[in-house]
Amino acid sequence: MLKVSITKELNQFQLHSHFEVKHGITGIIGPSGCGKSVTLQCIAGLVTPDSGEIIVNEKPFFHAEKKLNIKTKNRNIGYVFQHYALFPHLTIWQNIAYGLKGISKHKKHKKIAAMLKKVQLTGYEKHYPNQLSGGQQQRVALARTLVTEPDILLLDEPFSALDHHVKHLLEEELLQIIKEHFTGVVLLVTHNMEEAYRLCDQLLLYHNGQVVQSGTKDEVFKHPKNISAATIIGCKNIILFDSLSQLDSGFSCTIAGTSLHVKEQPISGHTKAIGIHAENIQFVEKDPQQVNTFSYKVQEVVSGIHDSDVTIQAGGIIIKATIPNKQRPAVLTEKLLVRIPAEDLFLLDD
Amino acid sequence: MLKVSITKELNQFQLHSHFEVKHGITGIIGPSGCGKSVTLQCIAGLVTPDSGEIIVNEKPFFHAEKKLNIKTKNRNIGYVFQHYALFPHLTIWQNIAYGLKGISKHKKHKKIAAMLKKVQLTGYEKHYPNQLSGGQQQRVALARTLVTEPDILLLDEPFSALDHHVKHLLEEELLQIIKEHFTGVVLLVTHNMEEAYRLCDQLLLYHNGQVVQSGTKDEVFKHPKNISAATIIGCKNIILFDSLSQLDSGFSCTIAGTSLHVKEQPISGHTKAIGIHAENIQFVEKDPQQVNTFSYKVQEVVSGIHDSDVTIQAGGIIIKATIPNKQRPAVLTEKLLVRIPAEDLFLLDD
Amino acid sequence: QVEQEPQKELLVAAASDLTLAFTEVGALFEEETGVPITFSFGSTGQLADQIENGAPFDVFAAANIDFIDRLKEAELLFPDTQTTYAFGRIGVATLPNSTTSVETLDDLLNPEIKKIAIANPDHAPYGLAAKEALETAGIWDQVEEKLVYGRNISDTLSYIETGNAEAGIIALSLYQEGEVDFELIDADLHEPLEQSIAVINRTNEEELARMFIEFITGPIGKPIMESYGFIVPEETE
Amino acid sequence: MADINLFPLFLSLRVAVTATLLAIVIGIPLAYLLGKSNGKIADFFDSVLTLPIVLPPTVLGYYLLVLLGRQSAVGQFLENQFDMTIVFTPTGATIAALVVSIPFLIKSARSAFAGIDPSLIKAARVLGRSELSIFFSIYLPLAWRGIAAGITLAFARALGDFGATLMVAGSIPNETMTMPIAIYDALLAGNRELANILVLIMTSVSIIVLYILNRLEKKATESR
Amino acid sequence: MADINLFPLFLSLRVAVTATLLAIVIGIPLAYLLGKSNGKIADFFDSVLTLPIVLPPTVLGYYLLVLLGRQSAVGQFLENQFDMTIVFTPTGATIAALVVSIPFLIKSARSAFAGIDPSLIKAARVLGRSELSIFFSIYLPLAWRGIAAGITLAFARALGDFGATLMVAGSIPNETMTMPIAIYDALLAGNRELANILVLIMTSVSIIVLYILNRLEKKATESR
Ligand SMILES: Nc1ncnc2c1ncn2[C@@H]1O[C@H](COP(=O)(O)OP(=O)(O)OP(=O)(O)O)[C@@H](O)[C@H]1O
Ligand SMILES: Nc1ncnc2c1ncn2[C@@H]1O[C@H](COP(=O)(O)OP(=O)(O)OP(=O)(O)O)[C@@H](O)[C@H]1O
Ligand code: MOO
Ligand SMILES: [Mg+2]
Ligand SMILES: [Mg+2]
Repeated sequence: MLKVSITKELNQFQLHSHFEVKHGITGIIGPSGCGKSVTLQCIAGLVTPDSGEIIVNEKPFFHAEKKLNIKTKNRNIGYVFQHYALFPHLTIWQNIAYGLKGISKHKKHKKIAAMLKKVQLTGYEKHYPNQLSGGQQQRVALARTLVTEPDILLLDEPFSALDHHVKHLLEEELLQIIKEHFTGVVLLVTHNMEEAYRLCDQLLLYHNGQVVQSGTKDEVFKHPKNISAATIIGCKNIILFDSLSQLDSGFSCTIAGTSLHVKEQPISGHTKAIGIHAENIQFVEKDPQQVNTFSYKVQEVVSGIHDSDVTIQAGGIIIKATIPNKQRPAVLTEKLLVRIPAEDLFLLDD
Repeated sequence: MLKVSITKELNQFQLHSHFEVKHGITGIIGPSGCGKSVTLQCIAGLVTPDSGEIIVNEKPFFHAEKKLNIKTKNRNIGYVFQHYALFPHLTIWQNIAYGLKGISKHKKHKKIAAMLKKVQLTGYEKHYPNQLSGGQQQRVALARTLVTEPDILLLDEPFSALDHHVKHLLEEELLQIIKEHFTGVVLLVTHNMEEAYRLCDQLLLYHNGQVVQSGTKDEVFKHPKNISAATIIGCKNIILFDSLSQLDSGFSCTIAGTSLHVKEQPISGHTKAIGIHAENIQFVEKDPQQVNTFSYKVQEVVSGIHDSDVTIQAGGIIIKATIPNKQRPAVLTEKLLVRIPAEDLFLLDD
Repeated sequence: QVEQEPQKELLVAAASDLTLAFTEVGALFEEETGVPITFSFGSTGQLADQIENGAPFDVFAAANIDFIDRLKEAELLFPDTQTTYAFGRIGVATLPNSTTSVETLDDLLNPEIKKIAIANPDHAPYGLAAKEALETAGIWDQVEEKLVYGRNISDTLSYIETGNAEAGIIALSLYQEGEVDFELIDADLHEPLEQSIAVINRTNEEELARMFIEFITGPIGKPIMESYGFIVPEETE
Repeated sequence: MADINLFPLFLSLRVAVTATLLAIVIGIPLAYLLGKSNGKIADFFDSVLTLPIVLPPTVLGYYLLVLLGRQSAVGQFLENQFDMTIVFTPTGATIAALVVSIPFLIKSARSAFAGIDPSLIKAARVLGRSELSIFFSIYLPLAWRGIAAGITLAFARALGDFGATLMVAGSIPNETMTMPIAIYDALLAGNRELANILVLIMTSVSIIVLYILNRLEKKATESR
Repeated sequence: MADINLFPLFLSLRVAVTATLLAIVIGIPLAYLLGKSNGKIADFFDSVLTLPIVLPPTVLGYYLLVLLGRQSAVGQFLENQFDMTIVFTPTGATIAALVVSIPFLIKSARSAFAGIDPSLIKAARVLGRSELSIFFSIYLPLAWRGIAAGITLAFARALGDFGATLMVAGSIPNETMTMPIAIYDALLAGNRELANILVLIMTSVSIIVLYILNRLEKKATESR
C-alpha cells in the first residue's frame, strides 16, 4: 500500500499529488511535464516535498509536520530513472552488482548472470555504459534495479528506448518477476497506452501536477471522468455538447442540432462534453431503426499499418473512427451508415 | 540523395551498412544495439568509418580511400541525439539559439520564439535543461535542430519520451516543416512501427549492423523479405514450414501436416518460413469452401484496450490473431472458422 | 615640475647581517646628504648573482670578501672602492633563563644541549666562522651530531629564539639584548670575517656611492657599526 | 603601526593580478591544446610544464635571472630595442610570479577540459560551430569550475611567491619589494612584531580575495 | 661527478611521497565535507585552507617552527610522552611539505567533487548504499581526474618545497637536507656546476615521476 499526499513547488510548477494505490502495478500517465518524475522522486526521497505525507505499508516515509524524512537508502526502493543514471566508471556487471549487498559472492554472481540473460546483455559484462546503445543502457538500468528486489518499484518510462521485440520480452520478464518475488507497489510511468493497459492493474492520470483520475485500467479507459482524463488516455473524440437532457434509460445530448443517445452514467454539474474512442465507432449497412445511426461524409483519411483513422461528418458532429484497413474501401464509398454506440459514449466533466 | 556504404568495427560489433535513400523521410528500424545510432554518427562525421564512402547530393562527405573526411561543422546536418545532449550551462533559449548564425538578431528572435511555440515550451526560455522534464528536454533537442534548417536531418528516436498528444502535434509539425522548407534527406530512427508508418516514405530495416531490407513502407510492411525483417516490423506469426510446392497460382506449404495456400511471390533458395500479420487473420462463419480456412482451438488471450491478441491452434499451426475486443466473445466460443488469407501470407528467407 | 634633474637616489645591496646597523647608518646618511638611500638586504651570494645579472645597485656590501673578489674578477666593481669596512664577530647564543648556561664552547658538549644552530657553513660566512671556531676548539666532531644549519644567520637566530635549538652561534651584529644570552667567541678561533664593500661600476651615482662607503667607516658610521658588534678597522691609508 | 608601508601589499596584488591574467591568457589555451592530444608527447610536455613547481623558487628565480637578465640574449635585445629591462622591475616580479603559478592553472584546466561530456562537443559541432567558437561557448563554461579552482590556486601562488620574485626582481623597497619579501625582511631584521602585523594584513587581504573568488565561482555555476 | 651525494634526492622523494599520502588521507575527506555544504562558511573555510599558498614558505615555516617546536605545547607533549621531536627531523620536513602542498589537493578535489552529476549520487542512494560507501564507489572514481591533478600538484609542490622545509627541518646533511635545499646551498656557495647537475637530476627524476603520474591518471579513466 502506498499513500501519497504531498505538495511541492518548483519554479512555476506546482505539484499537488494525492493518491493511494494497492500492491500490484499502477500506471502513471500524463502529458510531458505534468509532474510524474517529480512524484517518483518524492517517493524515493530524492526530492523533499513542501508539505504532506508519504506512507508505505503503514510505515511513514515522510511526514512534513512531524519532520519525518526517512533516508533514501533506508526506503528500500527500486527506481529506474528516466535518464538511466548508469555509473559511467563501472562496467555493466559492476553497475548491476552495485545495489547487491549482504549476499554471498557466489549467489551474487548467479543473480547477476541470470539478470544479464534476462535483459539479453550476456557478453556485455565488461563493457562500459558509453559503449552501449541507448536501448542497451536502458536495459542495464532496469536490470540494476530489478536485481535488488526492492519493496517498491518506481519505473520511469523503462521501455521507452526499446524495440518492441525486446520490450515484449522485458515486459513479460517484469510481470514474471513481480509475480514471483514481489508483493509490493509498482509505479510505472509510461506514454504508451497499450503498454499501460497490458501491464497495469490500476492507473493514475496526471495533469498539471494533479491526479485527475485513478482507478482500475478498465474503469479509466472505459469511463474517463473529464476532458483532461479523456485527452490523456488518447481519446480522439471529445465533443462539447450544446444541451443534455435526461431520458428513461440515460441521456440525450444535442450537438449542432444532432441528438445522441448516451447510456446511464453518473453526472455532475460540470458535465460539458461527450467522448468516445475512435475504435468504437461502427459502420453498418443501412438500417434506420438503430439509435445514433447516421449517414456521413468522409473528410480525411490517415492510414496506419493495419488500421486507418477516418474523420467523418455525421449531421452536426465531426468524429474520428479507427477502422481496419480492410473495411476502408467500403467506408469510403459513404454508402454505409455510421453508428455511435450509446453504450460506449461517456459523459465528461470540464 | 544519400548514399552510405561503410564499415566500422566497435569492440565486437561490426557495422556493414550499405544503402541509398532519396529525399523524403526514411525510417530506420531495428532491434536495440543493431547499429542505428552509430550509422547516424558516421553520417554526421562524429564517428569515422573504417572504410567506404558517404555521399550526399553528389557531394562526398567521406571517402576512405581518398582520405576525404569533411568536417562535421561543414556538413550542415541536423542531428537530434538519442540522449539529447543539451548544453547544461545554457538556458533553453540559448540552447535553441546555439546553431543559428549569420542572421539578424531580430530574425533570430522571431525564429526562436516561433520554434518554442511549436514545441509548446513558451515560458521556459530562461529555464536550464535540468529544470525540465524528460519530454520537455527532448522537445528542446528537437527545436534546437529544426531551427537551423539543415540539409540532412538525422533524428534518433526524437519522440520516445513524449506523450502521444504532444507527439502527434510534433509529428505534424515535423511533416509541416519538411513540406515547407525541406527538400533533403530525413533519417528517422524509431521503435514505434505506427510512427514509422505514419511519418516515413521509405524504410530501412537494420539487423546486427546490416541493412536487411529497404523499400517503401508499404512494400516493407506487406512483404518483409526474410525472417529478420518480419521480426523487426513486429510480425507476430513467423512459421517455419516443412515443405513448399509450386501451384498454378502460387505455392502450397505444409506445416505439421496442415497445408496453406500462398499467393505468387518471388522465391529464393533460402525461403524457410511463412509469415502473416496477426491483424490479417480473420474469423468467419462456417464456410468450408474457402481456402486456408480451418477450425481452431483458443490457447491464450491477451487483452489490449481495443484489441485482443488471441493465440489459436488450427491443425498443426499455432498462430496469433489480433481481433477487435467486440469480436472476442464470438471467437472464444470456437464456433467460427479461422481464415488465413493467402494474399496476406508472405514467404520469408532465412 | 621645474626640476629637470632626475631625483638622486642610492641603492645599496647589503648582506642580511647588516640589516640593523645599515638601517641606522643609512638614516643618518640621508640626513647628511639629503639623498634618499634604499637598502636591499639579502644573502650575499644571492645579491652577487643578482649584480652579475644586472641588478641596478650602486653599492654592494658583502658579508664575505670572496664574493667581492668574484665580482671584481668579472669587472663589475671599481676596484679602488673596495674597502673592508668591518670584521664580524660571532658568539654563542642561548635562550635567557634557560637551565643550561653556556659560557665557553666546551659547554656545548653538555648533553642537556641537544641542538646547536649555526648558519650553513657552505655559503654563509658566519656559518663558516662558526665551523672554524668549533674545529679550532677541537669539539667539531663531538658536536656535529647536534648541529642544525640555518639558511643564514637570521634563520639560525630564529632556531634559538623559538627554543628549538638550545644554543647556536650567531653574529654579534644580530644580538639584541634581552632576546638571547650571548657569549662572544674569541676572534682567534676563526678566520677573520672580513666584510667588504665596493661601488658597482654601472652606477650613475659614483660620487654618492663613494661618499657612502666613506661615511660608514667615518666618524658617524663607525660608532654605530661598532655598537652593532662590528669591529671597524682603523683607516690604513 | 601608523607608518606601515602598504606599498608592498599593493605591489603584490598588482603583480599577482597581472600574473594571473597572463596565466589565464596563456595557460588556458595551452591546457586546451594539451587536452586535444591524448598522446604521450602531450603528457611529457605536461610534465615539463609542471617542473616550475618542483624546483625551489630561488633556484627557479636564478635560472630566470640568467635567462632574462641584462647579460642574456633576451635581456640585451629588450634593452637595446625597447630600452626595457625585465629584471629588478615589477615586470620581472610579474614574470617570476607567472612562471611559478601558471603550472597550477594549466594542470587544473587540463583536467577540467578532460572531464567534459564529449557528446556535448559533438552536438556543438553538428550545430555548425567552429572549434574556436566551441572553445568559448562550451569548453570554457563547462570547465569553469576546475578552471576557477586553477585560477584561485595560481593567484594564491603568485601572491605568495617569495623566492623566485626575490631573485628576479630583487627586494628594492618601494619598487620591487612585494609583501612576502617585506614579511621575510621584517623577520630577517628580527622585527617579529612588524612581521606579525604584515602577515596579518596579508592573510586578511588574501582571505577576502580568495573568498570573493570562491563566491564568484559559485555564482557562475549556480543555476545548473 | 662520481661523488655526488644522492641522499637529498631520496630524502626528498620519501618526504614528498609521505606528505602526499598524508595529504590524500586528510585532504580528500576534507574536500568532500567542504563540498557537501555550499554555504558561506564552507567557502570561508576553503579560503583559510588556501592560505598556506599565499604566505612565503619561509614565513610559514617560521610559524610552524613556533607551533610545533620543542618549546610549544605540541612539541613538549610529543617530546615528553613519546621522546619524539618534529623539528629538525625528516618528520618535520614531511609536515612542512604537507602544509604547503595540501591546499592544492583540497582545492582540486573540491572542484572535482562539485562537478559530479548529482543524478548518479541519487541513483547510488536509491540502490541502498551508505554515504560512506557512495564516497568510495562514486565520488572518488568520478572525481578521479581532478583529484589526480591535485595529487600531482601537491606532490610536485611537496617535492619542491624549500623555504618551509628548511625552516622546520633545518638543513642537516644526510638527515634533513632535501634536494631543493642542496640545490640552494650549492647555488649560494657559488658552486654553479654542482647546482646545475643537481637541478638536472631533480628535473629528470621529477619529469619521470610526473609523467608516470600522468599516465596513471589516464589509465584509470581510460575506458570511459
Ligand atoms: N529541478 C527543477 N527545477 C525547476 N523545475 C523543475 C525541476 N524539475 C522539474 N521541474 C518542472 O516540474 C515539472 C514536472 O516535471 P517532471 O519531470 O515531473 O515531468 P514529467 O511528468 O516526468 O514529464 P515527462 O513525461 O516529460 O518526463 C516540469 O514542468 C518541469 O519543468
Ligand atoms: N563507443 C562504443 N564502443 C564500443 N561499442 C560501441 C560503442 N558505441 C556503440 N557500440 C556498440 O555498437 C552497437 C550498435 O550501437 P548503436 O548505438 O548504433 O545501437 P542502436 O541501433 O542505436 O540501438 P538502440 O536502439 O538501443 O539505441 C551496440 O552493440 C553497442 O554495444
Ligand atoms: O622557498 Mo622560498 O625561496 O623561501 O620562497
Ligand atoms: Mg519524467
Ligand atoms: Mg541508438
